[in-house]
Amino acid sequence: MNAIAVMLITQAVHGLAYGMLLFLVASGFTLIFGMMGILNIAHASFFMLAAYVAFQIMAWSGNFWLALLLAPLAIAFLGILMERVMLRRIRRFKLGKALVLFELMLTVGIMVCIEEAVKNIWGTDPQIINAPDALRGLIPCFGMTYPAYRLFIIGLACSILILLSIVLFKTRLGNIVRAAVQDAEMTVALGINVPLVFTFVFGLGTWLAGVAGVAAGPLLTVFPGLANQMLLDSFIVVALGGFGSLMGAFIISMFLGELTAFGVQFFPGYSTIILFGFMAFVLTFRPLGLFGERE
Amino acid sequence: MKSIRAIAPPVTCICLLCLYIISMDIGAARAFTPLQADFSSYDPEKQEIPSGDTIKVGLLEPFSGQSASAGEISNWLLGWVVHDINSQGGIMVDGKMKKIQVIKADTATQPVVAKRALQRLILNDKVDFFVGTAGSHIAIIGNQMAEKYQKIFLNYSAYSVHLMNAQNFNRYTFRTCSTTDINARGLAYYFSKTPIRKFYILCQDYSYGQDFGASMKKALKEFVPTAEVVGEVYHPLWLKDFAPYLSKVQASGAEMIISSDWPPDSWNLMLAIDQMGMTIPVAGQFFDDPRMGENLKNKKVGLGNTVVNFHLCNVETERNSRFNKIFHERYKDNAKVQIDWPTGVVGGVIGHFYWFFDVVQRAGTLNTEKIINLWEGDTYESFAGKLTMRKCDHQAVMDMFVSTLVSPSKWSKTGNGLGYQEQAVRIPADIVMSPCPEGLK
Amino acid sequence: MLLEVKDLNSYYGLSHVLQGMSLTVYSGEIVGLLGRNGMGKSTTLKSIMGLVRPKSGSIRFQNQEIAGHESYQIARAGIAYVPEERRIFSNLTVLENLMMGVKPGENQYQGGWTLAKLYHHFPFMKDRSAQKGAHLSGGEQQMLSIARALMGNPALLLVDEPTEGLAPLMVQEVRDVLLKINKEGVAILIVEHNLKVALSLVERVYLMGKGHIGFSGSVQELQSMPHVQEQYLSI
Amino acid sequence: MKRQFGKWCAWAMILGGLYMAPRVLGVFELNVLLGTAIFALFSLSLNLLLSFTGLLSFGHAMFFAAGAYGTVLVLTRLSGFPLLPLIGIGAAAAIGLALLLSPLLVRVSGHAFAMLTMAFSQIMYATVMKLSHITGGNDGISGFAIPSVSIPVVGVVDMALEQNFYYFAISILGLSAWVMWFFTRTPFGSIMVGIRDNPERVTYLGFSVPLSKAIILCVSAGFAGVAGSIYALFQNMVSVDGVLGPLSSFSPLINCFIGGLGTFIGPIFGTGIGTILLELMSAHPEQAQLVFSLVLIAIVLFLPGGVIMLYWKANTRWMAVRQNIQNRFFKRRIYE
Repeated sequence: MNAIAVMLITQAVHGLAYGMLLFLVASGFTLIFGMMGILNIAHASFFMLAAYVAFQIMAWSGNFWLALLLAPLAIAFLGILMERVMLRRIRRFKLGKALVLFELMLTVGIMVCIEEAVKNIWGTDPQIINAPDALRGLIPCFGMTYPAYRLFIIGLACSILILLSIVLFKTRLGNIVRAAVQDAEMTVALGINVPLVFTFVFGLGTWLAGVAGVAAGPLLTVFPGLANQMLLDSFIVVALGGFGSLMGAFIISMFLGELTAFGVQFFPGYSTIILFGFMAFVLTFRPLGLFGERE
Repeated sequence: MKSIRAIAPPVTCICLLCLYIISMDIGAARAFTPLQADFSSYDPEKQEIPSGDTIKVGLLEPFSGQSASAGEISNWLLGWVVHDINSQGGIMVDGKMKKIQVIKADTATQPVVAKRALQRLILNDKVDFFVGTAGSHIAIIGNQMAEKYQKIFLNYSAYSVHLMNAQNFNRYTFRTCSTTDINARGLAYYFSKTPIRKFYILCQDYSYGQDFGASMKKALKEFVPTAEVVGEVYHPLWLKDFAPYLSKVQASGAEMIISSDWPPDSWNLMLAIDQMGMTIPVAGQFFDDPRMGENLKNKKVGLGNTVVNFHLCNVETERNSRFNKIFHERYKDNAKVQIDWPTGVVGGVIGHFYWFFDVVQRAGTLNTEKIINLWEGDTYESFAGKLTMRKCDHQAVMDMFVSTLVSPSKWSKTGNGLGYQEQAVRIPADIVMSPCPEGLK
Repeated sequence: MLLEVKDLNSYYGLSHVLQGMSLTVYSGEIVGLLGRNGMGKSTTLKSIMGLVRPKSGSIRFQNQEIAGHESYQIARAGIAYVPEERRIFSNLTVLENLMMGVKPGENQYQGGWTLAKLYHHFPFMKDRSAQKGAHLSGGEQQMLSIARALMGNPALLLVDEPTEGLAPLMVQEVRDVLLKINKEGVAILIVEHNLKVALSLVERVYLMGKGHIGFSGSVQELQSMPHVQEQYLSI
Repeated sequence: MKRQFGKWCAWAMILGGLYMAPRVLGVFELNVLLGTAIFALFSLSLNLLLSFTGLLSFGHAMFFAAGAYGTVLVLTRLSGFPLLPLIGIGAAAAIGLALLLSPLLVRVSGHAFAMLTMAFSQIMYATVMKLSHITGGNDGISGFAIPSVSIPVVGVVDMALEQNFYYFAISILGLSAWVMWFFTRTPFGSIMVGIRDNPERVTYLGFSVPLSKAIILCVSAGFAGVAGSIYALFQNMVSVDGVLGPLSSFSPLINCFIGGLGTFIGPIFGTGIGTILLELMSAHPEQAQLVFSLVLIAIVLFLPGGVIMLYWKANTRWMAVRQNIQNRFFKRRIYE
């Protein structure tokens, strides 16, 4: 294979890996937004917090798999706590559509809070999580060698995507979630305990952020600014993909990953302008995003 | 009685002599000796802040935001020096021993926040001097405010060469760290003695990174005419994923990446190199962090990383050995500060602080003009070598040190991991220093 | 007595929509709730359903107080709601839409209304069970909405404007379906704009004035009092 | 009558206080006051969109930045340009930007409006960084001299002097705030509220919603531009992080929120409280953000009407207050 082809494929896989990671974050973001209408700005902070919790579990046990199992659960627990204690409280104020702004402010506050708490606990230095030995090194694929851990991320995200699709599209629980995403009031009128489903979805969303956070740990260093980077990207994914659309989130995540990778290759420094230009264009003509169905 | 009378005159004489010596010692403007305090009690986390009639030093650094760790480090470096001086009683200024009080001001690495913080430092907290700062775009605010309010500004960590050119120069700002130009010249000179010829420039996309890229190209042209810059790319600050950049580097056939990155970007870069299974070394100022070395699993990664700095712990001088020893004793088991041997920046900046307070001590006053007059042209023996404050642009003239990371190294944590080579290469000031900028005398 | 609403007061933000609303539905009957726009007919249904939380008053269903309960608890108690504008889950298939009506913890074959029975009443659903709800016509969506509500085996069906925006033929069909359901023993409280349809369907009517009941009586009584119709219904 | 008198007294006290400020306060405190006033105007202009028209913007900073860059670029390129028109140029730059974007922005509302404004401000950020030879990029432009003003009777006033600049800036800021307040009282103000509450009705009444939105956007942008312009002059610098960074768009939102949504004067209180908090925390910069976020969370959870509610709360019971807020603002929806 000639060098250019190898180059193109490599960049494509790079984009895929980052896109997959982004999808893990954005899927939770879009689920929570689509279902509960909460623009959870703190979502990316949960992502970062998961990386730190994983770092701490690694420091205690040295086992990456344990961290991958436990840290997302801890984060999901925190998310559920936040939903039940805080978000539910302001829902009770009955603020109508202004609720969105209140939730926005609350989650902004929580985001800053998490970032500062992380700084106080773990300090401002970057921390490093080591990938398990089984996932180190390179694996031959597509006629070249590629880092195993990045392939692992692709695999992990794919399996979660499949799992999530099965849960959402093939089970009654999934039907309920999708129904509630579209019309929570009607769903509750059919005898379904929607507040409980809300809590479940919030937990699921933060769990996804947690998984992404642990997976991102060995790929990026863990530092307090990690959340800001992810926040903007997942914002774009959710806005472009359509609020609450899992498929949209997946496609836009891939697109963004590839744009970044090929942007570095062909037009370094301009991919931001292209990306936001594209976003402006899409939102002007499809305000609900490319795959959005509901306001 | 008799015996007392007999020994009274010599005792009196001795007492008087002692008093004379003591008073002479206090009265004379003397340079203090660094590293006198007992550092075993020094805890960067809990610094004693003296109050009352003190010398107030503003520390302008990011304490929040993405670069907060830079501020933290500066704070404990300054704290180290202040601890030393304060436990010796302080500095004699205007006929009075005064302790040093550090007042922190947060820039959040944003010029506007920095400006406000500086106004508070100067107008509200009434600091005598201020020191800083990470980020060239912040330092330029420091320059302006120093000039406006006629306060001395010690810049120890903003490297952009244009900060002290004819347009931005003012007589209140002193720069003790190197510049992008000096770093680049040091590196290029070093490479002229090695067979490495293919370089890839990978820097951060803002003024400092761009300055370094430009300086590097100029210096390579001057010192290594046969060198080839096979690629040049500027990445955004706080980049998430280096992989696409590294694939580009790999395809270019480069033998050495030249990068101005600082943490967390420098860490991310090394980590990505590790993950990609690449072994191309990186040259720059911040690729010697021991914490990074400990965490790279592939032992070939990081080998050959070339560090250029105005101080390195493997520079063999008497002062440096002493400093290294104290530092190592203090920090080798500290879990929070995982730097067991002082990295270049750490040692260098501590030296710069000593120099600054030494100047104040010798001036014997807080009067700005007197300190400026004394400092211009002043020479100080720092840990690694001599520093001279050039009068024309207030840029410290210094030898530069280049070291390659090897393994095993006695400068690694375990003694057989990745670390500096045995001894740094000293590149004399007359090679690395560029002449005074045009328009300045 | 199946449902007894007494002195209900509900607010929409600040506006006092229901002002001492009272009505009664007996088992197995069809009751119409009629009135001009903005009188609070839909709000009455929503208040019974718990979607609008009444501020005061009592709602007793099968001798149990349900006012202030969560909507899903009310639904589980045996009240089903067919809303205005159908509110079909457009991204779910017809079958999934139907299954949403099954109450949690119950088997769909447990009660009287099974899938097979519904397919019998609404044959088109069987053929189109795998289609997305969005692809149905207005009338079909209305049928699906009713069928979905029935899946929960309710004792009382609250139906809000079932014929709005439908073609005359479809209106007829909806009317027939409601009658058939009623024959199976389900009581129906219906809000209907189309007076002709309403009167051909119901046994008793309530006419709403501003937030309260202005007239109640049988269809015959109403028809014999044109001035009441004039007062509460004409535009 | 008594109420009126109290009102006039309050006004007199505020004006007198602002007039006396330079004589009482030190330079630092004066700067803090003026900085707060500038951000208060910026927040007020955002509030025009947020509270009155019900449009949530995540990119209002771009108008602020347009004002700042417009003023500074003209000032540094054309020597001898007088001061007052400079601020006009700042406003004009912001209005120009709003005009340019309005055909796209008026088409959308709700989250799409928020996202679209965010996208445009990010594009502006990236562009300003790319055009660093003009805008100074990350370093920004700084250290320019503020032109003096010659007033016929008084003579030449040196604006480099803090007190003089304070009087100049505070009068423009105050005037702008008053004009904005007046704007909300005109019939057009009711159209704004109409767009927020019931756009169909506005159309029904014969007004074009997109056109009205465009006008509101321009007005709001213009005042943001004035704030940005004065800010650049006051700080004597403009830098991309300072006027376009992620915080620049969010902090006025937070100010509006803390102060009290749905009121005209809320953002002023919000900005003031933000400043006071920052000043109180100045000795512990590392923890300032933490405290600020905790205050924000506490306000969301326990004082949902903002600080201005404290005043109401003293008079009425909680239920009544909540209804008051709902009546004023949340009657139907915050934005369409």
